[in-house]
Amino acid sequence: MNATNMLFLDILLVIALLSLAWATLTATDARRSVILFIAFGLVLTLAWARLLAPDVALAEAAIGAGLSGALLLAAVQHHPRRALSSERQNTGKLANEKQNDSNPADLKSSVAIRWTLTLFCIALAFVLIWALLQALSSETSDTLAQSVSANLANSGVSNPVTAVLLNFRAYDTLLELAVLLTAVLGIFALSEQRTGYLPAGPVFNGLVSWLVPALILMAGYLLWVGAHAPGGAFQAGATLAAAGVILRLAGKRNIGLPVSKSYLNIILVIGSGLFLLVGLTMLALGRPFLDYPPAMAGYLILLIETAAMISIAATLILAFLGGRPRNREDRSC
Amino acid sequence: MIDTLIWLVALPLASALATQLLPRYATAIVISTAIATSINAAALLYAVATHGVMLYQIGGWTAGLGIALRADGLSALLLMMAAIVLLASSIYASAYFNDNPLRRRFWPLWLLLWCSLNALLLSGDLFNLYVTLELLGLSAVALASLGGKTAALQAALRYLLVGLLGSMLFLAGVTLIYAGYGTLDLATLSRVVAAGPIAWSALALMTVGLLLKTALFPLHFWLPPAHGSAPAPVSAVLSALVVKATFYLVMRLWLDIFSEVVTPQAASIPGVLGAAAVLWGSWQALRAERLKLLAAYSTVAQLGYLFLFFPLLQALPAGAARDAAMGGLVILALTHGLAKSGLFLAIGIIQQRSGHDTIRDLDGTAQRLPATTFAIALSGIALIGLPPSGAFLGKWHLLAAAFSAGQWLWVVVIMIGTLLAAAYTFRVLGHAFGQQPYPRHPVTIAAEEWPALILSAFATIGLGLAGAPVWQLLKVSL
Amino acid sequence: MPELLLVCLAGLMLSLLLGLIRVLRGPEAGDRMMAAQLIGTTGVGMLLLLSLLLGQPALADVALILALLAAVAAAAFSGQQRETGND
Amino acid sequence: MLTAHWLYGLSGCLIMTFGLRAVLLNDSLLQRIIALNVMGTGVFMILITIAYRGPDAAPDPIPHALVLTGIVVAVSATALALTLIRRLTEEQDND
Repeated sequence: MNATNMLFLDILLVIALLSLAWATLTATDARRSVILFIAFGLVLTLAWARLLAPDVALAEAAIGAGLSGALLLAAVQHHPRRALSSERQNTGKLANEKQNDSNPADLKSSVAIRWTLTLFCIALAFVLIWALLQALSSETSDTLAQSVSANLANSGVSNPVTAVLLNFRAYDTLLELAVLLTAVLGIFALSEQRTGYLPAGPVFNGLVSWLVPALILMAGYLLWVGAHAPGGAFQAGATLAAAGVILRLAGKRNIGLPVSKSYLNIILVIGSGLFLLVGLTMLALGRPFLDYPPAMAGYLILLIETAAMISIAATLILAFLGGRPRNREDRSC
Repeated sequence: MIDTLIWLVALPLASALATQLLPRYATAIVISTAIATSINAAALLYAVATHGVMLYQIGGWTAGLGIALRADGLSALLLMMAAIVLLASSIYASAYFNDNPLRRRFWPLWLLLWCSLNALLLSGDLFNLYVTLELLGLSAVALASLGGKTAALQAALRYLLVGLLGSMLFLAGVTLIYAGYGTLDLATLSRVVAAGPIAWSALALMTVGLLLKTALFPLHFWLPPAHGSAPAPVSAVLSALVVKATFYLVMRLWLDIFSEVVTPQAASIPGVLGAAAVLWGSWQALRAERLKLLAAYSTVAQLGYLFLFFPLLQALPAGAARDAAMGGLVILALTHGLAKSGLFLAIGIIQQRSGHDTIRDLDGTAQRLPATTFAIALSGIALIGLPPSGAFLGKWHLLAAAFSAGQWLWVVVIMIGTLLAAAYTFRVLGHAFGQQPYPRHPVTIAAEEWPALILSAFATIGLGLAGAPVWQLLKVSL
Repeated sequence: MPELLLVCLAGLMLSLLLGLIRVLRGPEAGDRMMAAQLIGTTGVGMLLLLSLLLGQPALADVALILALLAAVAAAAFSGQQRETGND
Repeated sequence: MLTAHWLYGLSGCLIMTFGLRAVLLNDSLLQRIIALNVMGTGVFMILITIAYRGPDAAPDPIPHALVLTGIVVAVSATALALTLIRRLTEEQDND
């Protein structure tokens, strides 16, 4: 397709993104912000696709537009009134001892501070653009991308993004799974799951009956296809989590997660645990940490990704539940 | 031997998972992990001292394509301090949370925090540093909010927002670096980076992000409530280690990787902010009504001293004077880490025993808890910078550097800061000593009092009298 | 053949623009959510066309995920929470 | 330099600074969380723009992998923040 047509698409996407970002950030009402943010995520998916980043587009469609949106919507709907309450009001409620420190919430009310910060942001935008244009116009060496493709054959997969994520920079991904685990443990430490949803009506049940199997099927497909085409554990995990979220929205309580605490713990830990175990096994075999033997690499990556998908999906579902599952017997379904 | 580096990250992570799976054995797992990791850190320190810089290429890929872990004298010293503080705090926490139901939530997050600290100090890759920063930030927030009521949750939420904003600014800087230089590896970057808009704006973004997390004045507003309302062992680690980890990164960027890019004018900015932090933090500590807030404001001030070194190190030419000042900076940071964690642990005991930590009502603490009061006094000595504490050496070198660089302003700041520190320390001790009979057993709760005492004693006596190896180790640099 | 695809793409771009106007203007939350769904559906169409035009078969997968997950967001919007905590 | 670099690079910078401004100035906690997400998206857009090498060249996979990691980290942080907000409002209702 020729450049002019692409230019029209680019301009439309950029206008849509900028106006949606601005509207999301300046909305007076939190619920409106959330809806605009979801629309922003949808358009963003198109932009990633246009910039030839299908892996990122998949993740954005699953997480950015879908799950983050559901998380945020649940947050505004849970406390429609309080979610809007400003930090200023909250700080006023702070009944602990006198705070000696200057309170930034008070500072914010000052018009002068608002303008100073706005001018600072404008200046930052100019500096950023200046530096970025310098960087993009200078002939930066492409060595890293070249060495990725040079070593792709030894990585065990043929999708370069999966190779970077699960082989060349696998250590990042291991720590990222630890971040997910930290978040869910932090959520557990904070509270129990929020109240559930009303049992679904016939229309919703119809949606559930075809959407959930489709999501599970799609998750399996993404996991498998990730080795040689866009896809992988994260996209698959988010898709699987979406199935859980739908079930939860339809009023089901345990949405397929085990009730037993120890089984639940295993599911949460298995992603990072298996990853670490593979890494340490390599150490025991006299190889560097996470250095897979090339012949085994493909299988090991698939194994790690499967475990990671399970943990990611469970983590995201529990994040949507907003706390540790209750042990009480379920009477509603 | 060289596997030490990866085990410093892998072992706490593995134990975190194990404590989540086997909560019944959590304490045993944590204590044995703490001992093993401390031995590991000591082994690393020894290896760096004898063999020089340590490098570990994860996955066997060359750094750049893959991620490398690196340890030089600076990171090994900080890893060792982290290990000592965390070992002592783990023992303390096992008694502090004794049969509290929070315990099973606490241990996995605690070990994840340790894992992220070690990973940050060892990381040789800019994006990996971003991931470790996020891991550190989230685990710290989760721990700070543990079991807390409104005030603690409020503080934790602000801490989280500030932390996320800081990491995002850091990531923006990393993005510019990748756009401009096509690499994320720190060693490669330090070879190719050149003064220019890309390096300046990337450094500025990363620095602002890190200073937010390090709580340098005036970006410190979140620290006193967060450190003041967390459980005691968490406060100790937040004040002693978590802010130090991001400070370490600022050091690494300004004094090592971007040292060719930084101009004297730029280096005076952290200096001026540091001076303001020293004065403001000390003043607020003097006015604080609660011990924990006093300790938290004192952290703001002590971080200020560390930033005073930046303009001086920039002004001094490479050579003996600069090396001496560098050692002073590191020993000041180490002393503060040990002393402040000791102080927070001691405050935790007082809080648990008397149900409050209001300074005015401390009368008789010296009689009821003599060992704890002694720990507070020892850490006070280190915070003021009296001899023989490590902070005395640090401030000595700070003053020497200020004289030889001819930057007299800092001398005044150091003087005033020291006087204020003496004032707030003696204010606490003045209240703690009262006219009451002493008990027969000075140590009443061994598992909690010993860790506090040892940390403070180490800061005051250990580092002061045996600080010379620090200068030797710092000669091993990337 | 590419000409036909381009005409379709232009039509979808117009639809995206209209959806954008409605999502920005509201006025009710429901209007915005419906418009967001329009953007999502339009996006699915555009992704399929781009998949052909750019020669990127993977974009068809993206379209599929977008179609499935946009439904999740809509369900989250309409799902009603229990008032009390006794579930 | 390609037209797409100009367009998307500029938008990335602008979206990031829009987000930053809202993080600093917005009063609502929830909207600050959203603003952080928008800000992150701006940074991700810069990364994806850097990776783009024109319509016929394969893009650099490393920024794509970094963005994927970044998205997962962002959703974890968002989830934790939302739970904290919910817990805080519950706690305030009890007071």
